[in-house]
Amino acid sequence: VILATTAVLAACGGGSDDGASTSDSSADAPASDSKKKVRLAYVAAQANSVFKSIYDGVNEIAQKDGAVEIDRLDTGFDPTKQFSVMQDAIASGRYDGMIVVPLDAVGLVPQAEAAVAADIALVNVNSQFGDSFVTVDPQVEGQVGSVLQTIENIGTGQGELIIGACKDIDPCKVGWIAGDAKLPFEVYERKIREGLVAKHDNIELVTFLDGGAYLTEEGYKIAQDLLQAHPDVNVIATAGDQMGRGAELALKDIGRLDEIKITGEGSSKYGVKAVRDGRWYGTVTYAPLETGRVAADLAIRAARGEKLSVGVNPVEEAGFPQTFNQDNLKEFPADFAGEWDT
Amino acid sequence: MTALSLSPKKAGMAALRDYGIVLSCIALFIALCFASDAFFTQTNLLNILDQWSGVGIAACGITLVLIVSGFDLSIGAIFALGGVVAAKLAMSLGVAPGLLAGCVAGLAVGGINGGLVTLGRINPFIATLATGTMVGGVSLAISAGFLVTVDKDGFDVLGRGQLLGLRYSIWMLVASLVITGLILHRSRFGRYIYAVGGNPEAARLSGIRVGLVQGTTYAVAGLTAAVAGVIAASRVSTGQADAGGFNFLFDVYSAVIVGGTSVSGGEGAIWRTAVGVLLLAMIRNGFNLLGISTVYQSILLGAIILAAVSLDVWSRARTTAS
Amino acid sequence: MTALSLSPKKAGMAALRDYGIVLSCIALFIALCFASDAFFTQTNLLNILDQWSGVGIAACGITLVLIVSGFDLSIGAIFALGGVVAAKLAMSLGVAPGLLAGCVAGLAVGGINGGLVTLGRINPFIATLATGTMVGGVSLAISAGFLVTVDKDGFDVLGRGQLLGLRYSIWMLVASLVITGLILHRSRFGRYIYAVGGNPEAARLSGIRVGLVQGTTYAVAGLTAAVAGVIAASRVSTGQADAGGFNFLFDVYSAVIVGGTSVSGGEGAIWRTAVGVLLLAMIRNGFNLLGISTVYQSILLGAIILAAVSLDVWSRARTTAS
Amino acid sequence: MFRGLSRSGALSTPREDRTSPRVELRAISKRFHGVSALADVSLEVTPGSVHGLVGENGAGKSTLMKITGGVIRPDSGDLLVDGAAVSYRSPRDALADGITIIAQEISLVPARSVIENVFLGTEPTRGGFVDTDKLHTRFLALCERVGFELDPTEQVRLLRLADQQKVEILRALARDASFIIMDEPTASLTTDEAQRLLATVRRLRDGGTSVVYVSHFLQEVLDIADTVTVLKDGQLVRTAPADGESQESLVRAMLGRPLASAFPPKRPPAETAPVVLECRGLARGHAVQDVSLTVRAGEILGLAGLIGSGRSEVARLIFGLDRAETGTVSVNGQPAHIRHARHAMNLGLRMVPESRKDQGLVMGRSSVENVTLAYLRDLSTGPLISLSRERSRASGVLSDLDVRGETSSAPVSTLSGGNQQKVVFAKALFQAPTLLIADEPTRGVDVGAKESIYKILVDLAAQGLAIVLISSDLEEVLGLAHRVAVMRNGRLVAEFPGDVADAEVMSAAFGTKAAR
Ligand SMILES: Nc1ncnc2c1ncn2[C@@H]1O[C@H](COP(=O)(O)OP(=O)(O)OP(=O)(O)O)[C@@H](O)[C@H]1O
Ligand SMILES: Nc1ncnc2c1ncn2[C@@H]1O[C@H](COP(=O)(O)OP(=O)(O)OP(=O)(O)O)[C@@H](O)[C@H]1O
Ligand SMILES: [Mg+2]
Ligand SMILES: [Mg+2]
Repeated sequence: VILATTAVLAACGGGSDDGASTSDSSADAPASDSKKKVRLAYVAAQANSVFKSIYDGVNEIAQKDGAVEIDRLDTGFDPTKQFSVMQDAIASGRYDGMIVVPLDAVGLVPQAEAAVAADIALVNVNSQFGDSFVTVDPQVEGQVGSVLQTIENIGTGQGELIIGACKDIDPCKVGWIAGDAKLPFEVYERKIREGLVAKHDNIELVTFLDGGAYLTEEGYKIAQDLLQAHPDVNVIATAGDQMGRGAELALKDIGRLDEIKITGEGSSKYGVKAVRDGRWYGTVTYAPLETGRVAADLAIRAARGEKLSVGVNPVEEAGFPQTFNQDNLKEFPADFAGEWDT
Repeated sequence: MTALSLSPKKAGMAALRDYGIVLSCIALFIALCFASDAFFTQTNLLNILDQWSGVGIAACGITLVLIVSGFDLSIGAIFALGGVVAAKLAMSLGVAPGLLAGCVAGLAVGGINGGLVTLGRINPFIATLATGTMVGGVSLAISAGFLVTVDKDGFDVLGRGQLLGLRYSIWMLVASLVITGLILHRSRFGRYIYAVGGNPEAARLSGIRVGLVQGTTYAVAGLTAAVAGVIAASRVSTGQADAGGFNFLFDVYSAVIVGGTSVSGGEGAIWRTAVGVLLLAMIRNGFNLLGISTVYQSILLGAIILAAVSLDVWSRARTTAS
Repeated sequence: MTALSLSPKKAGMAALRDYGIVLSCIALFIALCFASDAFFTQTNLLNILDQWSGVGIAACGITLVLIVSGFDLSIGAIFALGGVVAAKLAMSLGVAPGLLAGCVAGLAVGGINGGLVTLGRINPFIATLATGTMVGGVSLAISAGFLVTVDKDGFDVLGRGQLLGLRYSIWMLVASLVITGLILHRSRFGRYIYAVGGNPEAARLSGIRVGLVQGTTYAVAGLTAAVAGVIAASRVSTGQADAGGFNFLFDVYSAVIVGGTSVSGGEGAIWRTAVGVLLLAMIRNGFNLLGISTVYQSILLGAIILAAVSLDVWSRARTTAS
Repeated sequence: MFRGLSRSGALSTPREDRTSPRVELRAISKRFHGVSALADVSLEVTPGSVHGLVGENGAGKSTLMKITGGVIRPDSGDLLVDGAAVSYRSPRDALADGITIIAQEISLVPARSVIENVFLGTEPTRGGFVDTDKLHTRFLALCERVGFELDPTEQVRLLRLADQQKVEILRALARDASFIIMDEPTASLTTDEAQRLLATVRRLRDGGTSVVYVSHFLQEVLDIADTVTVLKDGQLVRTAPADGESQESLVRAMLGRPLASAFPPKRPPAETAPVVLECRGLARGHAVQDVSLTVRAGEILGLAGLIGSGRSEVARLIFGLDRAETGTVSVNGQPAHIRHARHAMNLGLRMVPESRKDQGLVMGRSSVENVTLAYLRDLSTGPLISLSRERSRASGVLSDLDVRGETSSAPVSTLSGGNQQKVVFAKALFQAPTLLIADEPTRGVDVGAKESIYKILVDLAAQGLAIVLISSDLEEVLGLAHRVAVMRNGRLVAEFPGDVADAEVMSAAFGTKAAR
């Protein structure tokens, strides 16, 4: 794995300094002459802008390569549909590689295995195939790559933001707005987040509200109720920049935007700007573009015969810290503006 | 149902019959007053109305559809369409035309639904399932990136602005309730809706244009759903292809049916829908104010709905018997 | 509906009447054979059946519920419950008892639904909406929101094992269709279902236990939904509280209704449900094989459903009218 | 006077009308599933006249009238209104020409009030809203005119069949139509109400309205009609002036044969015959108060009374459809606690309910399935039904009652009204019961079929079946019953031997004279 990873690092040339190096490296990659045509399937929910940015990353590499075609297969947010989409895509025999955003960690494992068996270069992005939420490495035998932040990374990020936001506030009352607390990964993240926070006795988690649904609209409504029930909160922490934005609206309504700190997740364009403008404390960093680039690069090279099995954390890959907040702005490139729309 | 066409004696009886769900509502209200200090505050109550204005507005339209014994699965998609169209056109044509266009889009889809169900004689479930799916695709196509952010000022007035201390959204909700209420309980068209829903054959024999009546209710439902979507989009200055959807659909129907409007048609009332919306709104608000855990939320929600409705059923039974 | 109870001449007529949806199905099949080489391959066809076995099995139960003019919104939640219970108990009690328990859990919830609707006289929409919500909470409670992974070998046989070259899931699907088909079209109970759905009062006067008949159909629906959930859990050796849900609910009802079983009760047939499932399955499969873009997918999906059903409506009209 | 007994109705003279026909039907044909319901039927209705239409069940009367009223469309033939050819797409079009129809099968909006149903589609409005005050005044005026009494605010579904039929009639009259089709309007009315309706019809005619009057009560038709048309098997037999016709001539034209004497001879049971049913002090609300009665094997007990007197309610109590507040029922000497129709049926009780549409039949299913519905246990091997056995046994019973136009696997909804009634009867007689409660068993049934049903009842009684016969047709009660019990306002007010004079029964029913 070490070797492979370095190969990737080489391949994506530290990622953040654009894709130029990427294309070079894949150009003078061993089998450069064999510019075999490659057809990739990008299997994800289309109505989601994080997944769209990932696609943009994939597309960027494909364009540079020239000999790569991509089909976007939509799965909605329906795991069963994704199951059949994958199965059918495999059966169709059209694809050399497949980049998937799994909607169901374990439910899709059979299809992941089927893809491998049909020797399709399979890369999972954003979330994993398999029941371990703590490793970046591919969990399905023979899988080419896995590009994601583990729930450990995310949960830690969420925790650090809360801790940072509460720094020298005592007691610091925190209200949490979940996206959908029924989703397994949120459940796991919560464990990690609250584990971290528990170590700081100035912090008090006063309420945990579900139903943000990753929509600004819903986040707004929940924030309204949260502020009614707990007018004395110091921090509103959210599982997504969409809800963060909703919370901001709710605070604006009652003119308390400057009293109460907001944290989000995803380093969206809006979120990053809000942090830079000082309206939010921070947001957990995502790197969807980098995710797409790395995934595409792995899939393409594997499709052209390289033997790979790589796990990559795109945020590290891009050289970003785990969170983007008031206290670490400088550690990010000046032009870092977030990659997706809320 | 309509207390209006009843003699004093009957009105008394009806009142008693309809006691149930209102009672449940009041009971819950009192319970929440004690459970949380934050509940019975002006802000909170206004918040609730604001939050549920969209569901309430669409519920008015769906009430008509259900009474005429139709069904509309496309309102979730129409909700999204309304927002996306409004946002998109607000950017190109300007705010007012944009908002208007959003509503018109919904009206149009509703009209198509009506046409398919009446002229096409296609089962409403399928017809609206199909149009819903198609509309979803259209919203995606329009919004391309699935998110349309509007930076024109004035666009968010509808969703966030106030008039006499009340949000426009709330005024719209009140307006929808009053208008559909008058239509349903006072106008000829309302009577035709009940007649067509209760016994289409009888309606036809009485010279009522059954198809026209049904079709119109679908159009109204489409309009109300779109209005709800436009308000939502305006509130966050964003049109979004995945707004609304199942959850919206579910909230709307839950509200209407919990209120006591029958799915089998011919029976129902707007005030029932209003009560239904309030009931659900209070439950959810209560959960958030009390910060009840997800697990208990679902179990409690179910239990409360059952309790509320049983009371309704029970009181109705008591009055229709003897 | 039931071709089984028709005299030869009538059977011909019925065949003609029911031509429509079958024709649509065949047309689509042929179209797909030409459109994609991958379609008409053993693997792909078996894949389709495997993918849709869950929906198909639950659809059998829902067909009964609709014919008795009921409705069940809780099957999505029951699907999840079945999986979670099966997984949880498989770990503690062992594989076989686990799987069995999963199914029993569904049967139980279905029974409760039946009780609420018949004894409690609560509108089926609300009753099952409520139980669905509560069941969702229960599944969450059981699994604490985490995945319930089963490492006992043998657990995944049901979902992945084969018999005579066919997945068990497919065998289960066939079994459900045959059994419910026999019940509905050949057994006393089936007749009672049609009678109760068509005219409860007349059924009652004929000495039929109306409530019992209705209640039983809900129990069956609960069972079938749970079986589907258990198969799904077994396929991936994991129970998940967030499985099933709206999407499952939607697929099941789409299939049944597209098949041509009326939501207003008293009409319908199992073979119709089978055709409905096949139709949806082939459409989705076709999209995936041809890699059609989302926007066009949703629009096409809607269009095809409309076309298929219109043909059905049209051919039925042609035969009933003179 | 009670229906059926010859009426001294105002002698109707056909007025010399030279005016062109108000409505003319030319060579109308209609087929259902290839089965011919009407073949080349032509008909003229002159303004200001009453046109009688008679024929066997399934003769095509309703179909012809539905075509005239725009409810269904003919396959061929022309419909001329005031000399102009029209083709109606819906009743709405017909209404526009002043043509309205009282359908044979009552179709009202159950959950709405009487007044809403009556004025449905013709509501007066003020400022866009329905003018409820004007509605009330109009309603009262209308009831005044026709002589019906109805609570305008009552929900229609809470009304008894008879009252629902009144609402139907009022709805048609409320439209001030110039051409009214009445398809068996009095099928479930008692005589005095029927009389009031007939009076109204005469008034309408004299006011220049044309009325087509479809009925199986031939005397009624002869009384009211100026012209009578006879249909048989979808074909026109003849159209002739009413005063040239007699019941006998009409019957012969309808059946193609003369009718034997209406009622078979009575064969009262032996004094020693065992008591099959005994009720003591049955009571339920106002509907039924302290009703006690006994029926012996082989006895036909007639239950007479005005509409709403509680007869059906008594039947429902005995059959376990409603729970009696007090009172006991014993069957064959054994006290029986009947809580469900199933219990009643296990004890050998059967019932022909009052309303075939609401209580009798599952309209969407075949007549065979309807007939066997309650007996599937005996027709199945294991859980599965033996279809061949079912079909043969059911067809047997159906043909005994010669259900005409019977395509035994088509939905019963496609049978003619009378044939539907026969199917209900077949359902009750499928297995020889020990007690039969027949509530309005011959409603909407043609004379020929009535004859056969009477014969069946008498034969069954002769074989030792106990029968409770509820009927608003007193002639029927007197003609068949061995004993006649009379109900008034939920109480059993009198009991007479079978040969009682109708006047006595009437006065008991009306309470004009203390009975007994
Ligand atoms: N909708 C229908 N579908 C199929 N057949 C029908 C339909 N309506 C009527 N028929 C058939 O047409 C024939 C005439 O029916 P119609 O109701 O006109 O008889 P009718 O003279 O009114 O009899 P009744 O005196 O019993 O009312 C019958 O054989 C009946 O079965
Ligand atoms: N469905 C009902 N709802 C309310 N009251 C009813 C109902 N049916 C009957 N009643 C009441 O019970 C009393 C008896 O009605 P019932 O129908 O038994 O009389 P009946 O002699 O059978 O009249 P009909 O000849 O109309 O059947 C009536 O006074 C009526 O008010
Ligand atoms: Mg008739
Ligand atoms: Mg009666």
